[in-house]
Amino acid sequence: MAKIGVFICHCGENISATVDCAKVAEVVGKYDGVAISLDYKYMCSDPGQNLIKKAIVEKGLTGVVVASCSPRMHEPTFRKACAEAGLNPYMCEMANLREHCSWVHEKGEATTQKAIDLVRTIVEKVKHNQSLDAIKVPVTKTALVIGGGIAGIQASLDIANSGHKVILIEKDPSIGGHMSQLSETFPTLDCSQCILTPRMVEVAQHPNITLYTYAELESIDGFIGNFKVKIRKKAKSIDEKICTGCGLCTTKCPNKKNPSEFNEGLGNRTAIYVPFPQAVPNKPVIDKALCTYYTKGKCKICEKFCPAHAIRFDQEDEIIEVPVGAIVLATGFAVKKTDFFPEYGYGRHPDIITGLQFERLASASGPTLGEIRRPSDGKIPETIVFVACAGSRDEAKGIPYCSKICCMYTAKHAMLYQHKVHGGKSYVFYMDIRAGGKMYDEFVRRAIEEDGVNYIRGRVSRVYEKNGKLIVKGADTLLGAMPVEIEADMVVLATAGVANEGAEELAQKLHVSYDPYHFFAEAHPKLKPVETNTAGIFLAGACQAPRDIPESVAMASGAAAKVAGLFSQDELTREPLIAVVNRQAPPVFSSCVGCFLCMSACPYHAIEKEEIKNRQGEVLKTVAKVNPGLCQGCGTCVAFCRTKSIDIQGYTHEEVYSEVMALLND
Amino acid sequence: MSSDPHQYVISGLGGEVFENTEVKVSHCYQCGKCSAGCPLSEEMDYPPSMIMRMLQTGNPELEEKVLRSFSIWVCLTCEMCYARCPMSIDIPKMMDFLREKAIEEKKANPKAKQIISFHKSFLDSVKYTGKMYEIGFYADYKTRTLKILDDMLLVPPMIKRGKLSIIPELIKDRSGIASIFRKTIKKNKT
Amino acid sequence: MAEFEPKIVAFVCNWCTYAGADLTGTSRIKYASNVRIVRFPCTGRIDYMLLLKAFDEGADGIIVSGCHPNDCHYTSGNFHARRRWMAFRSLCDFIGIDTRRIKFSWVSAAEGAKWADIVNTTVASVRELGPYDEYKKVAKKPVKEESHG
Amino acid sequence: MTLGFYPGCSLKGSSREYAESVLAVVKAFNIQIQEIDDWNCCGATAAHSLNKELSLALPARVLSLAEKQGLKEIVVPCAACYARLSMTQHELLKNPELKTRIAEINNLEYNGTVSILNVIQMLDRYVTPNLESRVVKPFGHKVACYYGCYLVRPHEILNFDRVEEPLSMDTLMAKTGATPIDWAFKTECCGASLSISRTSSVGRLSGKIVGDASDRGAEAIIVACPMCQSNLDMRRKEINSYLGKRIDIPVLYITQAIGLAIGLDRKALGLQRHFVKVKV
Ligand SMILES: Cc1cc2nc3c(=O)[nH]c(=O)nc-3n(C[C@H](O)[C@H](O)[C@H](O)COP(=O)(O)OP(=O)(O)OC[C@H]3O[C@@H](n4cnc5c(N)ncnc54)[C@H](O)[C@@H]3O)c2cc1C
Ligand SMILES: Cc1cc2nc3c(=O)[nH]c(=O)nc-3n(C[C@H](O)[C@H](O)[C@H](O)COP(=O)(O)OP(=O)(O)OC[C@H]3O[C@@H](n4cnc5c(N)ncnc54)[C@H](O)[C@@H]3O)c2cc1C
Ligand code: SF4
Ligand code: SF4
Ligand code: SF4
Ligand code: SF4
Ligand code: SF4
Ligand code: SF4
Ligand code: SF4
Ligand code: SF4
Repeated sequence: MAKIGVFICHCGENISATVDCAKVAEVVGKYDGVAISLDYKYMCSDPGQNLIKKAIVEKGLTGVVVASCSPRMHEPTFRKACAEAGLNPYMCEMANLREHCSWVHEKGEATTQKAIDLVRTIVEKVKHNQSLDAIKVPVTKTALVIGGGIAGIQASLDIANSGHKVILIEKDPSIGGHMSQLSETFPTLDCSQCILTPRMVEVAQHPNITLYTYAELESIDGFIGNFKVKIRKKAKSIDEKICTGCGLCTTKCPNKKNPSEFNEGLGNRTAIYVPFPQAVPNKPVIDKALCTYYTKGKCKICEKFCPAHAIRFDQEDEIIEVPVGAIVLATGFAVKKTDFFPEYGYGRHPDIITGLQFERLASASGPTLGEIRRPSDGKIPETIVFVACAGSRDEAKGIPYCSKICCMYTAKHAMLYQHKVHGGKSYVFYMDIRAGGKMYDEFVRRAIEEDGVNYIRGRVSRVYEKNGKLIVKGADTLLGAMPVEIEADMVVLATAGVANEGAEELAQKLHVSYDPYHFFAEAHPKLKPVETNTAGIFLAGACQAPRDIPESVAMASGAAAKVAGLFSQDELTREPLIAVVNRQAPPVFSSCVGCFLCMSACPYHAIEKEEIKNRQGEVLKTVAKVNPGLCQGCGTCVAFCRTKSIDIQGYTHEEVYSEVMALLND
Repeated sequence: MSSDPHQYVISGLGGEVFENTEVKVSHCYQCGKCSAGCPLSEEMDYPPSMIMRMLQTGNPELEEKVLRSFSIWVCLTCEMCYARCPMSIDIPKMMDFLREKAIEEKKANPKAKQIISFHKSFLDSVKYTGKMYEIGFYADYKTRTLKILDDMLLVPPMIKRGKLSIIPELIKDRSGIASIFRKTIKKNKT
Repeated sequence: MAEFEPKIVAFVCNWCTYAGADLTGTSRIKYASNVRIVRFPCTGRIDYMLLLKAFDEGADGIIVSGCHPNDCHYTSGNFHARRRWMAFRSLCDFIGIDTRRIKFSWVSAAEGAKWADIVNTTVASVRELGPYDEYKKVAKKPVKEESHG
Repeated sequence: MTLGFYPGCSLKGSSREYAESVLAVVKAFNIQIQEIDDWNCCGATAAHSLNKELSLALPARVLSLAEKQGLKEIVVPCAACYARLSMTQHELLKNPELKTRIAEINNLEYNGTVSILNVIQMLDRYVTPNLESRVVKPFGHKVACYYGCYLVRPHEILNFDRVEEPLSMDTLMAKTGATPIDWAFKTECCGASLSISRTSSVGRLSGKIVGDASDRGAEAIIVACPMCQSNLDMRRKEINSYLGKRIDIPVLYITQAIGLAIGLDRKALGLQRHFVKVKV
């Protein structure tokens, strides 16, 4: 027999001004199963809470209803009080007499009646409530960071410095990401590699970080605190442990004419290569797709010259399985190439390049040692044109968003050009200048005012080559859309920043949502910018949207703080308001018929198949099973189940039906 | 009526453009790519992106200027602007509508007289023969514009090369064609 | 004669509409007292048989309200709710339930005024329709039994 | 199968050599071809400049007649007609109401069963497979393939070749032994529809085209549109005066060039009708 205690709060006068609290207590006190019903001025105050605790102990209450403000305000307060008095906290519920009644209706009979109805409803619900225990799951205190750009590096270091283990995987032979390709960085013009390489080395040497380069995520299982990931370490064809990084192999390899990814095709590399001099780790890999031995069966020159005998042609991909508790996604972005632009010649002209290629030209470690020389003939361009928003903000090309970083790096490029080529003429065609950051607009103004870069507001319609010049056709929209034609020596397109190829598949593998442009989606655009909708998986850097370095680093530290917060607990406690599939005595075992409609409905992939077996191990029945680590308690599955076999704790069928019946019948 | 040139209502002519062509003038963000690529923009009083901007304001005075502009008549509907517009704005379709409207409201730019005469002579030829009968059409155009001498030097060599037929090739179903014209374009007397 | 006071039951989600209705209160916006709110984690949880149950128990009108299409706390629960509502509505039409008595809407946590407005307009329109006595005629008990099973 | 043929007005008048060369090539490759009976003018720029319904009704009549004649495929050598017919087909199939209205105006039903080919598509389908083996006198010249506006735009509807720097004509010409050059004005407008009413514009627009072709060493300009041909050929006086020099690169229809390569008679291809003497 239920013994429910009902506690009506006046909330000063907030409730009692329009609701006759004493009457509510009196009427409700007469209901079946109500052992005590009283009203009080401030239920949430210490004396108020003590009233409840005392009643629990003295009357042996099986349930408590506090009728006061919204449960969104004080539910934790009262549940805690109940627990302190020995009552299961989930046997305590609140009726919302303030926000949903006294504050929104006039004083009168009807309002008091509504209050009575609301309390009665919750009393009926509590009668059907069950004791629940908070769910505890253990936490594996190792984080997986995917992607070794500046975001991944920063996140790894922050997590490692907070005392936790990190596994960092990077698909390329070296970490560093796009930042390692940059020349100088806005808005301060400090050398990119100079500030990045110390961090890269720190990663390699940090005792808490295990670095796997040339490695990718193979598969993932599990849930927050308890993921199991498989990592594919692609064969590098060298034994990293004995390779000394002397680099002899890379100088001897005869297969030299392969466009270097690091130099964005503006230089070549060998088949066995280290992507750039400061690479971490500074050990080569053999590109199997290019190596003559792998493609044609002959060569092995590298093997012959390697003083350490480190070459391993028979090395195979390795799969490593590790448990991790949290994941930081930091796979970065890509930029559109020049072949994306029909109106600029489908990428066929060597002197029409991307911003990233310009970075390589301007970089001291680049193919021209930092001199701005055009790719076709090595001449120093006397006139250079920068085209902003190339492909971005272009619905027709399928990229309606602003790529965010290009206004700034274009100003930087024009500035670098002016610094390096004295007397050179530079033009920037732009639509808007988006320089919303600390010292950003000042930076752009400097390019215009001090370095004499000509900014023209208008979009370039066409670029074509004629007599060794690139004819750039634009219009000056600030002069009545007057046509402008510039004969340039080189054209730099600030091409759109886009999601990586394969980002969608990676997101699906991880059950992380992504936006229409395949950037990973944050859980809330403002309040949860580094979380994903999947608990335990966080985002950092440009994999979420185009981002500059300061933002990528800030996000990375944010994600690291979230991971550290998670790892500060040995066990995770979660509200038990999750779904369960019922169990019954054999031969039925469960009323679940195994249709798995629930499985397809669950947004969190929390429903699994479970085989019920007899002692011989024969499968008697396959039913649905909710993974308590993944279930978020939305209840979608409940509405889908035709046999009513799956139910959600805290909002069970019994509970809600009794609420509805109580509401409408007095 | 407000004379603020920036009053932003897509009613007025911009609204009419939308109803007739589905072109939304508000979608133009004034990048100027159309004007930059338009082969005729140099000859226009307002380049295509300016026409878009004028329609965006919803200002009746500017709308009047659009209808009376020469631009809408020099546009060759070459579709270059449409092909390159990042917002896929079908300017040529809009131009067709504006021309039709300018004629209807008798606002066609005086400088466009020749162009309109050309179109009309062309259509008259089609109306009477079902096809474009070049000599008849030339003659008609010349009398409309009184540009008797222009191009006349081309005629003898054309005849010599067999490029002009003296006798029109008539369509059999002339009444059918006539009826199409009756049901579409109203009799025009320019 | 006193005006007919319809009984309205509102099924709302915890994250958006329930919080929105809280905001109505915090903002002290007044509305008709005919409505009784039942809280769910998500509109995706709402089993439409519950609506029939509510009519069966004497409700004259129902409001179902949750997060706006892309704001669902659980990513897609409200989409499922919407989709099942389409199917359910045709079922209602088929068995003769008056779907004008069911109001489906979106109210976010920030739309306190909208909640008041929805309640008021629903009360007014159901009042116009009158008490839902015919339900008793169309309701076949099996529906009720199954729903409760 | 019989290929339908819609010559359009120009091919019956000022550009009859285009028709002659198309028919000569078609005949040389044994393609069955049949002119659409009692066809009418497509209305060209004039119709859509002045009246939308008229601009749809005229092409729709042509398409209806082709259907009535049982044709499944028609070749439309004039690029402008090709664009008008294709646009009409697109608009009417997209909008059933409009289709009904136009059928009413024309008093002719239209179902949209005829597929419309431009001359290059026709050549690609029926000539290219055997072209190389038929070449007897390779067209050994540097050529500038000029596509103009109407072959490629609007790309969404015509969906033919690449929208900028198309290649199909270049590929075809290479098969005749020619060397297509890379140049900048493949799809710039020549100003055809202002040819008569605003000759000054045409001198400038076409002048840039001919000028660029000449600067890059083209020995012939290859076209697939009578308007382009007339403009670049017959308006050479204005073009030369705009450029301030005399350029005598001939302008050939692609079918004329192919005809020459497979050894057809120059007269049968109508080369004598050109203003700029064809010396290639
Ligand atoms: C031309 C240009 C100039 C710029 N200039 C500046 C500047 O001056 N100042 C500034 O602040 N910002 C600048 N930026 C922006 C800057 O490059 C980015 O902010 C920064 O690189 C983002 O870092 P990230 O780590 O998020 O991504 P990335 O640098 O893209 O790094 C991602 C890493 O993840 C790896 N990866 C990808 N997918 C996988 C996978 N599936 N598995 C494992 N690893 C994977 C990649 O190989 C890469 O190493 C510029 C950008 C460009 C294009
Ligand atoms: C008109 C306007 C509209 C905006 N709209 C949006 C929007 O739509 N979306 C969006 O994302 N952002 C918007 N923002 C920006 C948003 O307001 C800020 O991003 C956000 O408020 C920053 O939060 P904060 O905590 O850093 O600073 P604040 O909100 O300024 O909070 C700082 C707090 O610190 C307290 N404080 C200050 N000094 C001291 C001290 N010495 N000791 C103790 N306490 C102190 C202050 O009293 C204050 O409570 C808008 C801003 C403005 C001005
Ligand atoms: S030569 Fe041998 S030791 Fe030296 S870098 Fe190459 S693989 Fe390593
Ligand atoms: S075996 Fe391959 S990697 Fe080694 S030297 Fe030869 S081509 Fe280069
Ligand atoms: S950041 Fe600037 S250049 Fe880049 S897309 Fe945005 S507005 Fe265009
Ligand atoms: S100061 Fe404010 S309004 Fe001005 S450009 Fe910057 S963000 Fe925009
Ligand atoms: S719980 Fe229900 S929906 Fe899920 S498989 Fe079992 S019967 Fe089907
Ligand atoms: S309650 Fe929601 S999250 Fe949990 S199993 Fe059901 S559908 Fe999935
Ligand atoms: S190209 Fe398009 S968006 Fe740009 S100005 Fe022209 S019409 Fe407007
Ligand atoms: S269609 Fe008209 S406005 Fe557009 S580019 Fe051609 S001539 Fe210019």
